[in-house]
Amino acid sequence: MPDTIALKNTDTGIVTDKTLSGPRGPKPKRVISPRNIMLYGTLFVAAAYYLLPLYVMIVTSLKGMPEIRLGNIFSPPVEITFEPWVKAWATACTGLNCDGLSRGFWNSVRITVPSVVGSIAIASVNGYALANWRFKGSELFFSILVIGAFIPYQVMIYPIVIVLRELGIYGTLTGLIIVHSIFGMPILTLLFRNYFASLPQELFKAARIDGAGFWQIFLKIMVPMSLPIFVVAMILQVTGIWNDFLFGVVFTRPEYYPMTVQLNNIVNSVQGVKEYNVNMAATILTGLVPLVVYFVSGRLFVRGIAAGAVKG
Amino acid sequence: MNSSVSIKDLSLNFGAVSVLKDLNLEINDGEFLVLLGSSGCGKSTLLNCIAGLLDASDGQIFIKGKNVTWEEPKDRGIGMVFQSYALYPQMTVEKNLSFGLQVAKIPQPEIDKRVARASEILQIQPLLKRKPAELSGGQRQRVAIGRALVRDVDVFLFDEPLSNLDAKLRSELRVEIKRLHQSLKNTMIYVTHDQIEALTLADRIAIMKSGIIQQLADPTTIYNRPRNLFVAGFIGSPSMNFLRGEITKQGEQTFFTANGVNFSVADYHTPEVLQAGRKVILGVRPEHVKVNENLGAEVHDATVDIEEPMGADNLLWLKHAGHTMSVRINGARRFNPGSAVKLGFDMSLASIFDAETELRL
Amino acid sequence: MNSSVSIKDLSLNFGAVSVLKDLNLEINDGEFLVLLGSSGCGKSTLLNCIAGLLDASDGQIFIKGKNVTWEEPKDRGIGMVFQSYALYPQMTVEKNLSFGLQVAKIPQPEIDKRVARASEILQIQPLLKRKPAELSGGQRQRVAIGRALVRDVDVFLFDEPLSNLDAKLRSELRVEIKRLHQSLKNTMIYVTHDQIEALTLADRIAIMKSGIIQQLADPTTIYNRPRNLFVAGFIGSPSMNFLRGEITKQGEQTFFTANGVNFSVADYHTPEVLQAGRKVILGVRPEHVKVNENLGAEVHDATVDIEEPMGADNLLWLKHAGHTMSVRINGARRFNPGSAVKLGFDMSLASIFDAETELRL
Amino acid sequence: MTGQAKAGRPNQLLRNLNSKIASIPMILTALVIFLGGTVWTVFYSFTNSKLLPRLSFVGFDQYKRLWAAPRWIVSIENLAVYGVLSLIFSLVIGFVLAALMDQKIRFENTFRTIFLYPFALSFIVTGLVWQWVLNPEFGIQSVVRSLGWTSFTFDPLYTPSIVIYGVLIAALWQGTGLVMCLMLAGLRGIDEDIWKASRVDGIPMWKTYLFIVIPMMRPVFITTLVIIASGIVKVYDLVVAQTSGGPGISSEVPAKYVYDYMFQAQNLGQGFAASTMMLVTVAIIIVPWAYLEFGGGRKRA
Amino acid sequence: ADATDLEVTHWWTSGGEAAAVAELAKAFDATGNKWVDGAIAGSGGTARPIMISRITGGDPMGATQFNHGRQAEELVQAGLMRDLTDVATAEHWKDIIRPSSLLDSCTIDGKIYCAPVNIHSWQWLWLSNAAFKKAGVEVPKNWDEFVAAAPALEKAGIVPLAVGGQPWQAAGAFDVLMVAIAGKDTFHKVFKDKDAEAAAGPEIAKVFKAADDARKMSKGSNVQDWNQATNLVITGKAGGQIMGDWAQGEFQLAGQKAGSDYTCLPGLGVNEIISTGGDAFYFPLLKDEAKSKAQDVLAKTLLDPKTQVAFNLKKGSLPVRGDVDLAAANDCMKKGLDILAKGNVIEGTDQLLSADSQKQKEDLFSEFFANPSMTPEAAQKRFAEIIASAD
Ligand SMILES: Nc1ncnc2c1ncn2[C@@H]1O[C@H](COP(=O)(O)OP(=O)(O)OP(=O)(O)O)[C@@H](O)[C@H]1O
Ligand SMILES: Nc1ncnc2c1ncn2[C@@H]1O[C@H](COP(=O)(O)OP(=O)(O)OP(=O)(O)O)[C@@H](O)[C@H]1O
Ligand SMILES: [Mg+2]
Ligand SMILES: [Mg+2]
Repeated sequence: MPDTIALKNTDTGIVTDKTLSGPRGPKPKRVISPRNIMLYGTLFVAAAYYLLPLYVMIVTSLKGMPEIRLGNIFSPPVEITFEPWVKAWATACTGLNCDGLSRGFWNSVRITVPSVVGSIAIASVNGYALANWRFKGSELFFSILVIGAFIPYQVMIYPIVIVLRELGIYGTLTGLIIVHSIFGMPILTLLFRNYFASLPQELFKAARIDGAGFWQIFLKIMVPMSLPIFVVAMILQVTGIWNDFLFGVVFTRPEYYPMTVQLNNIVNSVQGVKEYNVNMAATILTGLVPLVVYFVSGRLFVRGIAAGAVKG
Repeated sequence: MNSSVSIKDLSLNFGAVSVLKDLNLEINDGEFLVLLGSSGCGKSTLLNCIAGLLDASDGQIFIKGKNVTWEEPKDRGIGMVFQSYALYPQMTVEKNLSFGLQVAKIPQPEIDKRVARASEILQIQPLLKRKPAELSGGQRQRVAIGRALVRDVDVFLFDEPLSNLDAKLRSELRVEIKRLHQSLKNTMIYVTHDQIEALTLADRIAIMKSGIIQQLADPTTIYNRPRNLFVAGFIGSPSMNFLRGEITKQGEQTFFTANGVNFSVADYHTPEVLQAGRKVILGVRPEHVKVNENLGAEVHDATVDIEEPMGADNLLWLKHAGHTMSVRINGARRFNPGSAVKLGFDMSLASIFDAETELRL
Repeated sequence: MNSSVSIKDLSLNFGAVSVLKDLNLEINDGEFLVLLGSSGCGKSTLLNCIAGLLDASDGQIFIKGKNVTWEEPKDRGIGMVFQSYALYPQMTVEKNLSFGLQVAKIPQPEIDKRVARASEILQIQPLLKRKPAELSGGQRQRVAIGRALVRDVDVFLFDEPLSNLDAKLRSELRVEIKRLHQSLKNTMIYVTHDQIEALTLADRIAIMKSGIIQQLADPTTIYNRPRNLFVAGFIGSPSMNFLRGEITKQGEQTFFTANGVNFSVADYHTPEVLQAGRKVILGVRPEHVKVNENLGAEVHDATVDIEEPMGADNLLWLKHAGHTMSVRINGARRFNPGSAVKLGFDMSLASIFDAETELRL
Repeated sequence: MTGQAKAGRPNQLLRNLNSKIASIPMILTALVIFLGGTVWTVFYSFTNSKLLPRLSFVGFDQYKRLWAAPRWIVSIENLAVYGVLSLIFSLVIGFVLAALMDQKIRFENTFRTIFLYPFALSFIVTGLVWQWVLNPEFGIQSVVRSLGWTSFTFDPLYTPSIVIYGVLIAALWQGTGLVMCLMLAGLRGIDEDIWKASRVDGIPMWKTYLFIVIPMMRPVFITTLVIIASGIVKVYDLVVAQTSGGPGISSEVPAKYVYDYMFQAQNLGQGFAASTMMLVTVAIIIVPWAYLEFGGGRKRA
Repeated sequence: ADATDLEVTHWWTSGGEAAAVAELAKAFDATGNKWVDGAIAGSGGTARPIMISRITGGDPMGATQFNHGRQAEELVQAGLMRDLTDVATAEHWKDIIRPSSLLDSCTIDGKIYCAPVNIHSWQWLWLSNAAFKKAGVEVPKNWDEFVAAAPALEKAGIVPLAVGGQPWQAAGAFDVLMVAIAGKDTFHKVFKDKDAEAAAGPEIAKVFKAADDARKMSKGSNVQDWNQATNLVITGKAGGQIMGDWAQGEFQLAGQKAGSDYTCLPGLGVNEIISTGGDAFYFPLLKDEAKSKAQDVLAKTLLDPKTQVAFNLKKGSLPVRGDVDLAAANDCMKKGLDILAKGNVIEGTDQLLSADSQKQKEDLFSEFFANPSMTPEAAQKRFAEIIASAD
């Protein structure tokens, strides 16, 4: 083991006899510097803007109607009540059905899970084919797809109604899953294509030399390497599909109506005065699933975005 | 020797860009062929064509006498090692080695045997259970070689396998690859832009420029008898010194004259081709210039511009008759910048090129 | 000479990890100091501390006698050149050079003068209107140097400026940097992990390992008198050959004995410190092993394992008494693998290290 | 020899077959839905289809009527105002937040989550929430008034001239988090050395951002622009939930016009004509961009 | 009979409406079948596209509500709807449905395609007695008095006229003003004969003048839904509201009594004429035999006297058959029944105009009501243009 003390004396030259005066060590940092005040000041103001509506929702959902009518929306509840939550979840009425959001919740799950899985499966395979197995015209189809991302959904409703009718799957869950897959395809395919293109090409070449085919390379090599982008896709689709109202209501029958439709019904079925507290509770309940997904995997989201969206 | 890989009139275009042009190459069985060239000259492209990872625009490729031009990579009997290692990151080393064999549905005992053999040869047995992320660069590259090894193929393709390693590891693995070739005796095609690798590893070197092979020969020939100016300048570090001038005759004697200074070319290995009046370029390697010692008959004056001690060697940059000239001398001999020295040239080891065709005379 | 940069008891921690430990360093005015060490040893960290880009955890930094420990980078009188060039990609070369000056509100005529001077020195006048993307790697690095140049500072800091270039360009730019130093005579601190760069450029080399300077000396000393085993192994390519053994006395004569073979150490430069029984490591550089020629008194038998011809030199890997030994000989001398040869050692240039402290004896 | 090689050349259609098979969903979607649907829409915009599509052509009548309709003009104006402002503000706010987040701050994760969570909510929810917050009777206005400033007026949703800004506030609340994420990813991708170089050069932080970093983030800005722009053209749910296009028609947007005329007014032809105009707008925006990014990009590389 | 599930879609989700639907469901369930409720909230504008998509998409419901009139015309022409002529004949709908124009609206090419369930009239002004008391003025007896009382109301901090933000409310209010002020003939000229000249004429100019008054009086309503606007009247925050008789359900639900708590003025107290729009049920063509049978049962049930009474009492609308006993009806309903009996009826605009023209009209009036800078003259000009191109 080299001897540090010896090193200092023999090798680093003679330390001149300057006294160790003046600044030494780390530059002292004031916690309350103008820079920090600006920085955190701005951040806190921004955070307040983003949190305000959430605060309003939560506070209001915990108040009783009389309190809402009297006080302002920002004042905290004097008397906390969970009645609105119970009502929103279980007893709010739409027409003759008085089971609140609960029915819609399971429908949403039944719609979201297969749609997310289906759309991600299709888009990831597409992205993979576009990044690694280009064929004549593949870029053209892709361009059409990307431009398709700009087309307002309303424009496409009618043609899709016709297509689904011709396929005989209008009003079925399958039909809705297909619709979600179609509209998720442009942006997801773009993400996956960029991500797979950013993976080292040599890996793909190595696998081909090893004799792996299209699907083997995809399933055994590419997919296991792509957690971040799958997380991004998952988050985007879960939020997108869970929050969807238009397709859920246009392309299914009432027994499959998702939670958002129930939410719309509760919010828009005004019985006398608007029951703001119930509406807020219903709103929070509806947004809960995507919110939880965000809180749980937000960090991966940023990483995945960096990997899939920014590298062009 | 019969040819192991044979490439006939191979062309490859990316859209309008022609990367390889009517390339012909015969590689003997068991030969270690190095493709050497600067970045972007088409080395990887050629290798990928041989591997079947790129479709040739025209021409044919034969491996072991079989036309494989349209075969899938896996059916060509080749193994390939990449610069970036290209190990499957989520698989253990063992799985990396056996993946291709499992895909090919080779029975497990056979797979185990091959993996065991490869890992023994490459001494990676202790690493088998690790994942690539847990390996050092050198270990990764060893695993990558192992992956080619287990495929039990006739031809190994290496695409700059050592470029990502630091100098020390690079020289170590270079020796190992050489040793591997000596024991396996497979055909190996090795792409690099590092001339040291090329010179030390190759049986023959193919020097490429813009998709065309400039010279194909063994390392000694390439170093000592470069076919043209490009090859001469490309090989050797520091580069060969080039002096632009012409051949003159003074009485019986033939000289190379540049900037009014005469150099006798009597010792040149083919003095007969040097007609007077011909514009030529004289090339002398730094180690063939003598300083103050063993000067020979002809002596020139020069001053030291810069000295670059490199340990075992010492590199001098001399100013001499308007040129800058690099000279390699023993590391123990030191000169101060600005000091005056005497120069001698070993003309028997020099090269003279036609100034126009740039071909060696 | 008075010191230009002086570092006192510098420590730096990243959280719990201590990267630099009580480091002291005096750099003389006009000196070219190279910080050499393997990846992750703290070279860049040290350079960033000097530049003021990292806050020291403890200790002081003086530049030109002024305590700059708490100064902003721009006020330290330093210019810095980065491995990745760090050119501002959207600005022309000219703008890259002048932007910092404009921000500092230096009058335009002065800016023009400085830019003109820097671009003349670096010969980048024709590039002034281009953007970095339109430049080659070497040109980019030249612009990056220019950006430091225009700042008209006392101390230049280089962080592996040539690592991203290919071998040929690297050796060209190396010479240019050397020339630049010779003409400017500024203090330069240069980080690299390439020993050739260190040996050729440095007035003094500081070899670092894990944040501690192992040896600080001129290149010749470092090469010939490495202070410890680490330095000895780190410098030189291929590495110094190490043999582990002990000192024995047979009558009057002192030997180094390894695997039962005796080597006479009578020629060692300080034979008096070699007490019998001491466990030591003998280090011999490849070029100090003689093969078949100039063998000296003591002759050993060996066989050629591998030959690596490198043009000017030829590298042999020999098997000798259970060791593998690398030997560098003239490129013209060739051996076939397997052939038997005779070896001699030049013990006067060898190094002997204590096996325990690993310090040179 | 060459002939033999040609003979051995396998059928080009079968090459890469798996890839083609795997791309069938994409090809079908691109061709049948996006391309087919578009062509179909444009085609029927020249008919006077009412509740059901029918082939009775009326030339450009639908377009004439469209451009004579005050509501359509208002929609276009709104989209322009909303689009330009939301592009500018999203980019500015997103970038500023990202730049702040990039200062090695404490609680980065918390702040990021706070800025990003609205993105998890649907436009319907966003619209409702902001409708409440901006409601003059019990929202911000009433709160400020109750604090003593009785003349304070802030009721964008009930003032036709500024209602679109009320929508904008909600849209920014929902979308800037994502922009911030994209920008943050872009900032993190900037070479550390650039920052060091600019510090050594003594360039102040804001100048470094403005003159060096932002120009370097071109690809990120383009990605972001595409994402924001595609959202802008489609804006519908938010308006429906927040204002229903009101007061009057002052916050109408084209997508809502399309929907309302196709389904409520049962005038498919009119809806299709409006759709077609939207598609044309999209094309005008996107085609030059795509050309610059992809067409020009090949040559650049 | 076997129990058959029949899905019925409608947009009756407000309190009174939902209670009324429950009556229909109860009656249908009593026949041994099952009413599967498919309520879609958010008025016809939201619900209708969904219903139409499902019918055209090949996944039709068992029955669906439309406003009777021309909304389903094309669906019928496309052969997607079920012909109810047999049921109608068996049940003698021709004889019992009153006014007969209701059944005419269901008749296309001589076949009957829908079952009307109620009569809704638009022409009502609902006034809050409490609000006027607070303002210290008499409860007005007609529109002019109401306009005159507006300043007093405003002074008391009461919005004189509640108008919700939904476009159809503004358009409907205008139609009401037109009947009241310009009279039945002008109304017919404009909407039935699509006489653009009349629409641009002085009679209609008077109507626009009145609409301008209404606009001024409605400032500060700041509500979206019609029943929120009604609620303003119920709670005395607004003086009055022009709204159809369905508003009655809200008053009832709030426990208010006609006459003492609120006052209703049919025809705005000026011109006692009411329109006879309303709701009807349509039955998409189904492949399933059992369901088709259940459709017939439902159609029959809807017009059953008992159902009619129960339903319309809750809904606040008038029954479509003249032969039922509405002893339980309140003051306002009785006023309506009176007018109906006198035959002072007109057709609703839904029956006269296409949805397209209606929508254009809605766009115009919602803009007019929201935008004070739009002059009545300019609005009338655009109104005339719409009428000129209307179908
Ligand atoms: N997919 C491609 N499309 C278009 N041009 C390409 C493509 N791949 C390579 N090229 C071009 O072909 C030429 C040869 O590339 P190649 O990769 O074979 O060079 P190389 O000799 O391997 O260089 P390096 O030493 O940098 O690896 C280059 O000029 C490159 O720009
Ligand atoms: N920001 C940081 N946070 C934590 N550890 C760091 C940070 N930067 C560097 N390190 C650690 O400090 C040590 C020294 O890093 P440094 O960059 O100085 O090495 P180096 O000698 O320049 O290596 P290289 O040759 O690879 O550039 C490394 O072990 C590295 O992991
Ligand atoms: Mg290559
Ligand atoms: Mg470093």
